[in-house]
Amino acid sequence: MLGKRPWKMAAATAAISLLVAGCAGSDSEDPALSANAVVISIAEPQHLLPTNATDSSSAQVLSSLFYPLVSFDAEKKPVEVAAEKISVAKGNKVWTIKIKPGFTFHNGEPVTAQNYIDAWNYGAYGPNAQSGGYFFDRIEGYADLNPIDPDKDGPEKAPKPTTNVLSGLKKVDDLTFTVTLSAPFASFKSVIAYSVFHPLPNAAFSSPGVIAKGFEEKLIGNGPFKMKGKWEHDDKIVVEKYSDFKGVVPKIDGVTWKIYGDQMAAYADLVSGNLDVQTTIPTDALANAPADLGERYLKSENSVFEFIGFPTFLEQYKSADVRKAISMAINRDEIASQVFLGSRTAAKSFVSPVVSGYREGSCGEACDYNPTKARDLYREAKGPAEIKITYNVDGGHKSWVDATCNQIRAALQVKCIGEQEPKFAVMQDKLQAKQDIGLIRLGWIMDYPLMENYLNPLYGTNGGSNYYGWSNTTFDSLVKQGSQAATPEQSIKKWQQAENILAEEMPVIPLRYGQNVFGHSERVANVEMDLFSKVNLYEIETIA
Amino acid sequence: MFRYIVRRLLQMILTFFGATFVVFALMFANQDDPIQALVGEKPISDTLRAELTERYHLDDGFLSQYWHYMSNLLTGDLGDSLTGREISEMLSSSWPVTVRLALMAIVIAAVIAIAAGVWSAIRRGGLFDNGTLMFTLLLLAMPVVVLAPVAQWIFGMELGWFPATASRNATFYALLLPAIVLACTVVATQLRVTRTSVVENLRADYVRTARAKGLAPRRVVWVHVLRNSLIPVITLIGVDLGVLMSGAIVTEDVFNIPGVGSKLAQGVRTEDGPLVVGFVSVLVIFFLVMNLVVDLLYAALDPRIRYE
Amino acid sequence: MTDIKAQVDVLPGLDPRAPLLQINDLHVEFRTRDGVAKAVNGASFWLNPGETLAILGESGCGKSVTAQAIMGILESPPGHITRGEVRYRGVDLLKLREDERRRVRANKIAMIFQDALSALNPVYTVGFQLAELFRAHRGMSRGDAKNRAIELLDQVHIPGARSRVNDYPHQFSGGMRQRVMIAMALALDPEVLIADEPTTALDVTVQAQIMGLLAELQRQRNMGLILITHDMGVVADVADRISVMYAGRVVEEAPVYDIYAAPGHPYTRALLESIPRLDLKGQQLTAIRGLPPALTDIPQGCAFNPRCGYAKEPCRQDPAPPAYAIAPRRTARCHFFREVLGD
Amino acid sequence: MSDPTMLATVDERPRSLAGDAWSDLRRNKIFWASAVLVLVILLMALLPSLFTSADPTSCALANKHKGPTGAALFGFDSQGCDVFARTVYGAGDSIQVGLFSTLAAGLIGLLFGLAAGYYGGAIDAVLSRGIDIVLGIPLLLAAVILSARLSGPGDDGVTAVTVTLGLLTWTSAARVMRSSVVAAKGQDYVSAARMLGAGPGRLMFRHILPNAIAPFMVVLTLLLGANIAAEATLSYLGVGLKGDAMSWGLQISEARRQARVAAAPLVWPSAFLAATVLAFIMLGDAIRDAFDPKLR
Repeated sequence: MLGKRPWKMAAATAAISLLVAGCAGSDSEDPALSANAVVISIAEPQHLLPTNATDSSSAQVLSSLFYPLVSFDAEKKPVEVAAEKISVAKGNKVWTIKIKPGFTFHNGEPVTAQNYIDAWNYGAYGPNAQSGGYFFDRIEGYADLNPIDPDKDGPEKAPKPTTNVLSGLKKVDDLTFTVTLSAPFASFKSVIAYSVFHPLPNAAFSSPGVIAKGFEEKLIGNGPFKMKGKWEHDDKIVVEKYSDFKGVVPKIDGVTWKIYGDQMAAYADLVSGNLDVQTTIPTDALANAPADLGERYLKSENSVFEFIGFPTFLEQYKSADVRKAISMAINRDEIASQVFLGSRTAAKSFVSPVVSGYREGSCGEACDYNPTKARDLYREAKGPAEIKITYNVDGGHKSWVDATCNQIRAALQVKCIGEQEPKFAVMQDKLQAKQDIGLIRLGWIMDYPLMENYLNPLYGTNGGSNYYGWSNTTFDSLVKQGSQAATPEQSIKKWQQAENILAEEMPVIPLRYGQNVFGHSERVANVEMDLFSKVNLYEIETIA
Repeated sequence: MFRYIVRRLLQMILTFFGATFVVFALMFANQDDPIQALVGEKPISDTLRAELTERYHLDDGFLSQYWHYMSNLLTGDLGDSLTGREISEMLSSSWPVTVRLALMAIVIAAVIAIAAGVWSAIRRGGLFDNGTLMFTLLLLAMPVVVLAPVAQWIFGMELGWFPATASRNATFYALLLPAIVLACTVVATQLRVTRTSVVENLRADYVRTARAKGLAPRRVVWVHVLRNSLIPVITLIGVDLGVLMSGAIVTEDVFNIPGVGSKLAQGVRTEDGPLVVGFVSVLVIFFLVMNLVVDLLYAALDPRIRYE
Repeated sequence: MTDIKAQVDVLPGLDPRAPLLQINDLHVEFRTRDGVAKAVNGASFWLNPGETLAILGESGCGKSVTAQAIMGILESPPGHITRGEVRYRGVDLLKLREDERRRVRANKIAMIFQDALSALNPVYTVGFQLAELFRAHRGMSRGDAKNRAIELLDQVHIPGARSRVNDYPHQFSGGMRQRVMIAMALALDPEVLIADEPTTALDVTVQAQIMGLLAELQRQRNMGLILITHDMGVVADVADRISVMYAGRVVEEAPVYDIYAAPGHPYTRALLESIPRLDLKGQQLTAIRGLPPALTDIPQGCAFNPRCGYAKEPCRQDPAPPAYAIAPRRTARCHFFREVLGD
Repeated sequence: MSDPTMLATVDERPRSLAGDAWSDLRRNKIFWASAVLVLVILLMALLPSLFTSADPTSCALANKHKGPTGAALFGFDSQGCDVFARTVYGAGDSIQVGLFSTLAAGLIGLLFGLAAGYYGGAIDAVLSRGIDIVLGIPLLLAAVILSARLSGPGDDGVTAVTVTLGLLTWTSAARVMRSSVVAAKGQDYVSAARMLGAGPGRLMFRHILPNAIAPFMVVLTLLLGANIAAEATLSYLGVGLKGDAMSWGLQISEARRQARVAAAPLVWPSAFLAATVLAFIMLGDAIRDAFDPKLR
């Protein structure tokens, strides 16, 4: 038997378990390193190695650890940061990048041109399976590192790449290298602002082309902050000031990137003062945020663009008039103000306002709410009697899809239901299988602030995110002409012409532009967020 | 007794393989496109897809994948998650906080359930009995998706009695509020079962004897009746502890606790087979040990139960 | 903890010269969903030290309820004592506070039950259940209490008491279990022992042993014993006096030899005629016709009248027959006791 | 009643357990109150239009969070839908999910628990370890798979959710059943019945089950409520009801987001849910008490 006095046993068990539960908790309640450090919320980054880090949380952390070649000024023009000068030869194909001297990595290694070349080669090499690899596809030699699978999903496998270095990258001297593109591109300077173009120290590699085990856990960068301790998964990443940093010195001494699984939890911490900056206040909290935060509730523009796509294989939506009628049945402003409580704005163009070349209302009257006209047009064009909007349920889209459906139902007097799929990937599969999944909700965040970064991936025939299969050769060639134009101004002209085609054809219904909706504690001031939804670490400061 | 325990331990091994097989099969059936699930809505290049598919054996058949997994497992290698982290490392970082949380929750729940259950059984039909009935109903009608955020809002944010969130290394105090929320999800059933069981036992003859012995009512109930009433309650507590280990997804989300539940949920959502199977395997072992303990407790509680 | 026995002795109004136990006009009813069941309707009897009073009657006549009412362990609700007195040495126990009442239990008045297996708590050792008495009432240490438990088991002739003290009730045989029950009841040297059908669940040889044991212990301690039974055979051997109960009333009370010689109530007579007797071998046994009345619905007048061969019109009218003193120390509630005695 | 013959006839009439129970129940006020409530809820689930003439699907953002009006008794939710109408219409799917998943769970739990507890030994070991495996399957995983397999496009997911809950929530019922059966099996009347030649089926269902069912029934009546509420949790996890389904769980799960601004859309479906659970628990308690021979 287990003992004669189960009561004592039970009491002891309870006491011990409470004790264990209590004692095991080491004290880490105060994440701030010093009075002059801030706590900012992120989600668990998927990866931190720059070429593999494409989610917004890792971009935040990398912005503290690395000093980018280029960043954007108030006019969204690229300006040199870690680079001293970036110049391009005539023809917009060969770019020369000269970096500033005297910079060192956090381990003391000097930053050289070779560090960039090594990092980029690693990122571009297909077998390394870096999720940011596609950023290098404009550089000459990318195709050799990423051979095409001859039969796509078929049994035949893609051949092994013959080399692991990009032929377009050439070291000139310790501080200079050239980048040769496979096709002319006038705006390449804007592209390399992205975090995948950060350099890696020699210490990152255990042997050439192989990242050292554990490097990602204790990343070494060239930025204003260095990692303090390891990446504590699902908990936090702490960075502190790097004393030998030669660039613009931030006003704060450190950042604790606190990891949250759920944004509402972060909001609770923000309101109760355990968090200094929350970069994305969740929609569920928006109704209370003005009251909870007062003047510490802020908004700024970002690049998010939300829209509804029409799968082209669905016969019932073939007519552009049907598409326009549905678009006119949607009251974007009401949804932006009632469902999103002003955290988004109504979209009436096909690109985000944050890019140069954006024109307000380029969509024309098709994006204006006009229920009577919508109904007439819909009847004329013989739109289907039932409309379905499919969305992935894990993205918090239910509220606005339901509201949109209610508007469509009221305006067009047809049945409208929101159809849930568990994941975005399932939606993709059904699209590929050409199943009738109705309209699909989509969104886009730009990689670099150019119109082209909306037009090509979303509407181009081979666009990576053109999930609905829209194709227009005139459009494609206009976008291409724009990319290869001699100056950015000439590019924009061509791209705007391309956008006009979209307004006529209405392949998607523009819905909303996103904003950074963020808040901060009373401890900090000068909190700004950029187009890429990153906190400006060079401006933020603590107040006593 | 010793032989019994040994036999149960042997059963455990079989059950363990059964469970991993079932879960592996479920994950396999669920597998759509884990690579896309990983990157969200971004497009994936063909080379990236091909490389990851090969790295994680995603193109292999079910049995071959299972064989691959199990043979690694037997050498102590739980494998890597599709996000590239070692699963053993993920387990060791998420397990302790969940165990602490679940234990706290179950102790809170059991203490309340037993105390209130016994009390309302004695005062059957009285104010306290009906009051607890109403209260447990309220808890039942409030799904945890409501309970957790409301508790966080009231006690964490408005009143400031507790920290609004916890973390992996949270203190006892920081875990208290989430533990209470979790306790609320299981306390109703435990309380009703305690009450029913005590009511039945109050009618037993030995209760009359105990009263005839001039024992104080408190002693009659807490010593004589309770121990006889505990078997169904202990059973339930055992099951609940298991459920709290894996099923605290919502509470863990709300209070930002990176525990087993939320990792599992993440693994299911991202179709991360190795992650889910690894976590479930450990969970199943935990359940098995838990059940053995519960069965041994039966014997400790009731000498008439013997295991050979 | 102070000696509780001392506290009991200073109960207000305690009179050492008063009768050991006296029950006067006790009424108990059960208020259930099916109506009010009048289980005891004015039971009265007394008990002296060293005396054995047998309470006799069919199942459901209120014997056990009376015993529980005396002990104060009536399940309430639904049971309620609506009228009457239970005087122990002159003190009306029904008027005591519950905590005073509790000190009387086991200390002064103890009880043993019919089915020892279910009456003992299955999950505790008999040693624990015995020792518990000393710990709760005498404040003894664990070790002392256990030693006393072993002594007690010895006294009730349980072989190997020292080792068996750690056994659980289910590990004992029926007779041994009843011995444990007896040990438990006698632990605190009570002055009154109520034995509710102590041998019914046992086989005949064991029955005799247990009754012998009870008699022996009673002699040693000069206890008053109330033996509740439906078995007239058992009664004849051990009882001094008999109270016969029917439908919640004591219908006849008399010294045991008087009753056997000449019953004064038709019900007593019927009971006696239903026992097999060696001297009347060959004759047919007479069963009592009909069934006892439902307690929710007791007949007017004499409750026995529907089953009674002597019943005449007055028996069917209220009030019920009074307790006629039919002889010295003898009462019977029958209008026609003379005819019954005469037969 | 002084006529002896009449007394005898009344007493000797054989009475069945069910007859007894019914005569007991007839006089039980709690039984009637809960039975009426259950009937009303069932009626609401089957014919919601009897209770409201409003269309729960006609919603306009212009009405968002408006207070009660004569037509919309409980006001409007965040989509501008009539909360009363949606609550009434929500009964259908909620009751369907709760009732059928609990019935399924109860049946599985009963059979597993009874067999494991009664036969013991190897059968118990196999069944108990089976329960352990089921416990090990994460609810979310099962829900994801079943909702993918059982609900095609346009489906409201009711079947998938019911099956998911039914298949995964029976474990505690089974374990409770098993432990009561183990306890009941040792009782004398079971041995007595066995010696009288009762077969295993009869022993289990006639002798053991009635004496072991009380804790099980309690778990089950509570499970009903828990399952209705669990549907809300599944919705939170994104594998709940979908499409044009309307349920209390969905309403609660949606309304909780705005609970700090507008409580009514959260409170009303929760209140209906609580009332339903209460009604079933009371009904269950009353019936159990009436049938429990030990209580007579």
